[in-house]
Amino acid sequence: MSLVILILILLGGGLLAIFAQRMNEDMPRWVSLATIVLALVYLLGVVSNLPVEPLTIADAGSSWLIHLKLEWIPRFGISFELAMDGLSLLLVVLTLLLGLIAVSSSWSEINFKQGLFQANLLWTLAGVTGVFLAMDLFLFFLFWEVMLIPMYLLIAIWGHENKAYAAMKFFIFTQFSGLLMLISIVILAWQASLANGSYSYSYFDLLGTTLNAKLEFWVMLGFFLAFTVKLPSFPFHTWLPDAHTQAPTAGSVLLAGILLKTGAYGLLRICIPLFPNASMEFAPIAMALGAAGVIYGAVLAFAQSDFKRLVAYSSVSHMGFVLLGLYAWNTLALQGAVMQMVAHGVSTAALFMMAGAIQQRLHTRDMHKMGGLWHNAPRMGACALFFALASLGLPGLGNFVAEFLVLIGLFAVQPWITAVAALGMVGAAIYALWMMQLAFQGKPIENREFADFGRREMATMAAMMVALVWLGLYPQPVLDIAQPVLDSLQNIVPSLVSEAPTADIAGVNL
Amino acid sequence: MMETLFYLAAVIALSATILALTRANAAHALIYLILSLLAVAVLFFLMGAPFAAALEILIYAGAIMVLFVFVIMMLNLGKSGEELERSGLHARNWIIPGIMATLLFVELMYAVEQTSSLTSGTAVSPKEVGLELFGPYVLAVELASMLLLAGLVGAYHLGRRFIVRSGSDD
Amino acid sequence: MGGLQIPLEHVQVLAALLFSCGFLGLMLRRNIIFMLMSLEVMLNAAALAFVAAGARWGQADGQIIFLLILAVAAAEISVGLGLVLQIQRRFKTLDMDTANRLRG
Amino acid sequence: MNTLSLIPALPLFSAILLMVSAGRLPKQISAILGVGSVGLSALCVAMVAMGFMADGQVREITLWTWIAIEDFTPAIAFYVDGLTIVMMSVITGVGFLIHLYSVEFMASDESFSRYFAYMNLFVAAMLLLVMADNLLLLYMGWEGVGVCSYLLVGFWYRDPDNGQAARKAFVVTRVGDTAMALGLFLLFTELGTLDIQPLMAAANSQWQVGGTLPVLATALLLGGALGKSAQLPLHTWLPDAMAGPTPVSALIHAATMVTAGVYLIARTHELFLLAPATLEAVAWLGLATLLLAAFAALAQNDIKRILAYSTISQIGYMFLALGVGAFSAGIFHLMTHAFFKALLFLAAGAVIHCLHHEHNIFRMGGLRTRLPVVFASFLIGSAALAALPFTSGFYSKDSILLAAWSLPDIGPTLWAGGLLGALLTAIYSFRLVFVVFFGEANTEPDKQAGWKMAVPLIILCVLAAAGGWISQPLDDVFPAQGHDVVHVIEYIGIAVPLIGLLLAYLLFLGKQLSLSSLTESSMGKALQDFWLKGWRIDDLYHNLLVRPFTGFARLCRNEPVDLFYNSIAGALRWSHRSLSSIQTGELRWYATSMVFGLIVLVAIMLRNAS
Repeated sequence: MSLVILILILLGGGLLAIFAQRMNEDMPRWVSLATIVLALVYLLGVVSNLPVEPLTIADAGSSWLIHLKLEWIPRFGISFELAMDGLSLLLVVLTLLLGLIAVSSSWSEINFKQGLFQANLLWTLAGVTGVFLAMDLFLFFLFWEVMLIPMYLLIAIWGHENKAYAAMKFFIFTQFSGLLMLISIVILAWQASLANGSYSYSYFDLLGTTLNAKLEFWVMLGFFLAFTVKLPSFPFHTWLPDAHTQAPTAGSVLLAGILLKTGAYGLLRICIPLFPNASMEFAPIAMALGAAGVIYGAVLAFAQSDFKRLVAYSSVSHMGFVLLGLYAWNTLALQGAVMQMVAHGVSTAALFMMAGAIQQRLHTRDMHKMGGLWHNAPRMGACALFFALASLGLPGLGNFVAEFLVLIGLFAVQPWITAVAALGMVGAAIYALWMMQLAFQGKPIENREFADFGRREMATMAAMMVALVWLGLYPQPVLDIAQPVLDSLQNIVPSLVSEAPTADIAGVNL
Repeated sequence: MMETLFYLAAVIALSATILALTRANAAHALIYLILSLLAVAVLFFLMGAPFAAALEILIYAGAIMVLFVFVIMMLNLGKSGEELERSGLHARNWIIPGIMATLLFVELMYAVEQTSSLTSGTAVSPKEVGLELFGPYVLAVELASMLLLAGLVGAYHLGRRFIVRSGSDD
Repeated sequence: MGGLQIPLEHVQVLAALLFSCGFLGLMLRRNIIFMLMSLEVMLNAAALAFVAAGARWGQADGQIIFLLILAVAAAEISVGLGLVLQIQRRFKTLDMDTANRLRG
Repeated sequence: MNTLSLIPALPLFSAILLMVSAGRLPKQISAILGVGSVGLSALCVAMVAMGFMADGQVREITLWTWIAIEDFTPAIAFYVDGLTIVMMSVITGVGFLIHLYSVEFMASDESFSRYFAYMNLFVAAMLLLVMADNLLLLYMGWEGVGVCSYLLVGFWYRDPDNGQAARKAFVVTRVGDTAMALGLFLLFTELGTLDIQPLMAAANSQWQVGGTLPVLATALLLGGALGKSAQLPLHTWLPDAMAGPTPVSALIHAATMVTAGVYLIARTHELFLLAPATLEAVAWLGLATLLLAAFAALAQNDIKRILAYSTISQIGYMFLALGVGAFSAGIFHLMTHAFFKALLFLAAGAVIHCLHHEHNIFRMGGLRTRLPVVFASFLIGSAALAALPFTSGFYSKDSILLAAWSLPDIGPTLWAGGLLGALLTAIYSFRLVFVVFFGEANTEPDKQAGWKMAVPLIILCVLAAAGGWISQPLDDVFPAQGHDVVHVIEYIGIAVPLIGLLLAYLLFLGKQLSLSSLTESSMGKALQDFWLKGWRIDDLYHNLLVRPFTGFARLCRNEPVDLFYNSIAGALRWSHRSLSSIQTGELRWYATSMVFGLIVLVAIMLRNAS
């Protein structure tokens, strides 16, 4: 039940936030903060009280920590099934932590309908948490939609100048791809029922369903599209810059920090294990898309003059690494992908927070109207520098560990794609430093009133910096949590490479 | 002789209808329409449906057409409306509707069974109709009453606004 | 009193003709009053076909359907004419080409 | 805590402290922190070095496991052998002197503590680089020094040109770093480890000399080395990097960071020995770079750019040494170069400092008497640079040329090229001395160098002059290399720099020889301009790489992929419009369409009935 309670805490907190506004304008954010802290404490309490040795399960082959299954619509074999393993745990913790960051970043930014704002924020968190925990595909789809609608509202109501367009674009992209996924889910369950004799939407029952090759490919494609639109991968990424740019800071933080991860999570948990053969066939294309995303995102990030758009494109570039890592499907690359999810969540959230802070002070996101901000706000400049360096993959910070692991894992599979993707590291250097140059360096504008970061902002930033340094220098705890999950996934799908990879590296290269 | 009367009435019904629908003046058209309805009533009678013939005269030619008359009188269409109607009856405006109507007619002709069969010649009395009506068709009667009630309420609603609040805009 | 024995097709041809004329009027006329008249003609034509068919078998059903049609016609025309009044008031015209608020 | 781990930790902690304090500390405390930490670190190095001299034991320490996934287990671990000791000594020793010098040089700068934070961070990263026991940790230091270089070149951020130079430095080296990262991937994929010593052992046992894989792997590593060490074709960032404060140039862009590439190749020399083709390429690239940079140095006017080109040129010598297999000669030159080039930069910095930030040598002149300490330093530095006999540079360069000569086949060509380079070196270094310190005074110095500047200069003078007698503990690291001493070659080696000196004297001081006929001709002017702009390689890259990139970026700026999605939206909108246009609002039109529908329906029914 603990997982249900976790989701209920978030949903209930949202309702409470709406009512809290009647009491006091400031109440909702306190409610929101308290809710997330409560959820976090509760989750950690549950995890630490697990009967098994923390985070590793002796039971051979199973990496699950908590499992709950309730009847829901037995007529169609739909059940309310939640489960958690190390991967879900990592991502849920990341979700809640970034939730805190998002509340902090919206502390003084939102000035109307506070209650509804915080409620939407909490409901998004609840939806995302549900996505990470749902083990019934129907329920998964439900949560998939649940996280979408509050996010849409966050952009559409509290967004910036072009919010209607951005919100609608976000909604149409994700909704349409979600529809494809629903079709795929239903086809899959139907096909499985033909084989098993009874309907079931449970992930565990559907694992190992064999479809004929052609059908498997199309069904896989439905899932793949849903997840890569969310990821987002080139060329399905175009909703992202608009949505990120127009969303309020907290919305951007949530979008970049965790909503994108649901796509990666879906690929890792659902798309590849359920359709190993089709994925194997599709892996080269997926990897090519990933590499294209890495390069394309980096080039376009450089081309932007809008701070938030730049960060948004850098997300496209970074998530390309995740796609690469997932389809390389060896332990190193998968660990890298998981690591990238966490590290990118933190670093990009921080950059969006930075953008939000600048916009709040200067009322513009155009970097050509900034310049020399370091002079006015050295603390902010130092933070920006830190996260720009994290973004370009400076060793010693989390993003580097992630990218390096992805690439080193990928190299064993696809050396040429690795070489292309590695160019993304050069691209990252170009755009990240260009951002620093435009916004923080150069000649400061005379007589500009510009407040530096205050205590609340510095505390948030410092927390994220510590997190990134920790991830960069001692990532082992995260790796250890994810390892049993990746092992069990790799038991299901041993490899996505059809032929022995290493034998021909020399031949391929020269 | 009676058959001749039948075909005469048929010709009258058709020609009166055509005339009614080509008049520019609404009042004239209405007179022709009443004529057409009366001719149809004759047809009914001749086919052995006296009850239908009576209702045709009473309700169609009587009540409904009188309603039209009232409305036309209330609206006071005048010359300009007439001019407009006349201009609408240009030859070129006839083309598409004409083609359409002809096509429809041709199709309906195909639909008419070719096997020549005569009407029975037996008259169906109002009593039989009444028995049938409140026997197997009682549900239809209820539906019709409901429809009439709806029509009544609708007409009242529309008309009331016209009458009571005619001064105000909307 | 007996009825006349007439080929059914003849009546049906007449009904079809009347129906087509009604349609023609509906398509041709711009004045809503004429359109309503055309509708009456079409309903009447349908009624004629039913009555004729009833007479073919000597059954009452044809006349009953006629009655129902009559009810429909009455309800339709009462509402229709109410609408005519409203249209006249709002648009100051009965020309349905001018009163084209339904344009998409 | 272990002395070994203290060495990089001290500057690192100091850097963190200075950053967190964010300029709130008084300047004196910042200075004490910044200089003191490096000084303590240097003391630790000295202790370790003495211990090493005593027992010759390689020192290793593992702090913690960084990442452990299956076989991939790089640790935060240090490995200190003779090569590392040499590098550490140079970094902390020269680094300490430069830090001390900076206290005075930067005294009036508002971002004093930020400067020392970056400098300390750099020292920490550089130490990490040389002490790393695995290539991943080395890569961390490698990138770390790159970032610090970026930060320090762009230290005066208000001038966008400095930012440009800083970014160029970082991005160009990043290109090389990317190649190096690929090299690491290849090494790990093939050999299953990144720990340097096991890696070398595995390579020696699994790979054959001249095989494809070693060549490929070393070529990729070489890419990284070329970028970091500013060798052809990735050398273009270094002259621009002179935008930073002069002590930065001395520390990063002369003494330490730019020699990281040399260190990398020396550290992985066993791999390179497996790939003779790469090694030969190293030699040729080194030679090409040293000549090219020497010619470019001849034509520069900016005192720091001359030194920058000379740095590139000298690192070319080191690469030449590595390429011909004379690793210890290369490292020897690395060390002596660190001494005399740091000295030259610091002296140049003193000149610039005293002449209110004047960089153009033709607006200096006659400073011999006005800045005697600086003049002496510069003279000794130039002499070492030009490899005049018995200076430190002489010994190192001589052993390189000797090693080149003794190589079969290509040896004499390399030797001749190196010799030409030596001649040019002597000419341009004494051109600098003669123009700046002799002749008529053009600008009056407004202040004198204080003791914090003078002391480092004097110590470096001693090192530059006498550094040739320092013996390096490298015998256990590199394979022994004995060559026959050919006396003729030695004599030529001694004579050439002297000829260069003479030529420089005749050309720039005595004016007995005049180049005016040459430089006045259009050909000469063009050549001079060509060299001034560094063989126009910058322009080449600008047109070949930068412009296509920015052009492409500008082209894609508004998201071309959206064209596709917008076309879908457009098609929908068009169909919406065309569908709604049939909603005319005319009742008759609706009636007609209904009739049409009726006709069609009836037709279908009839068809089905028949």
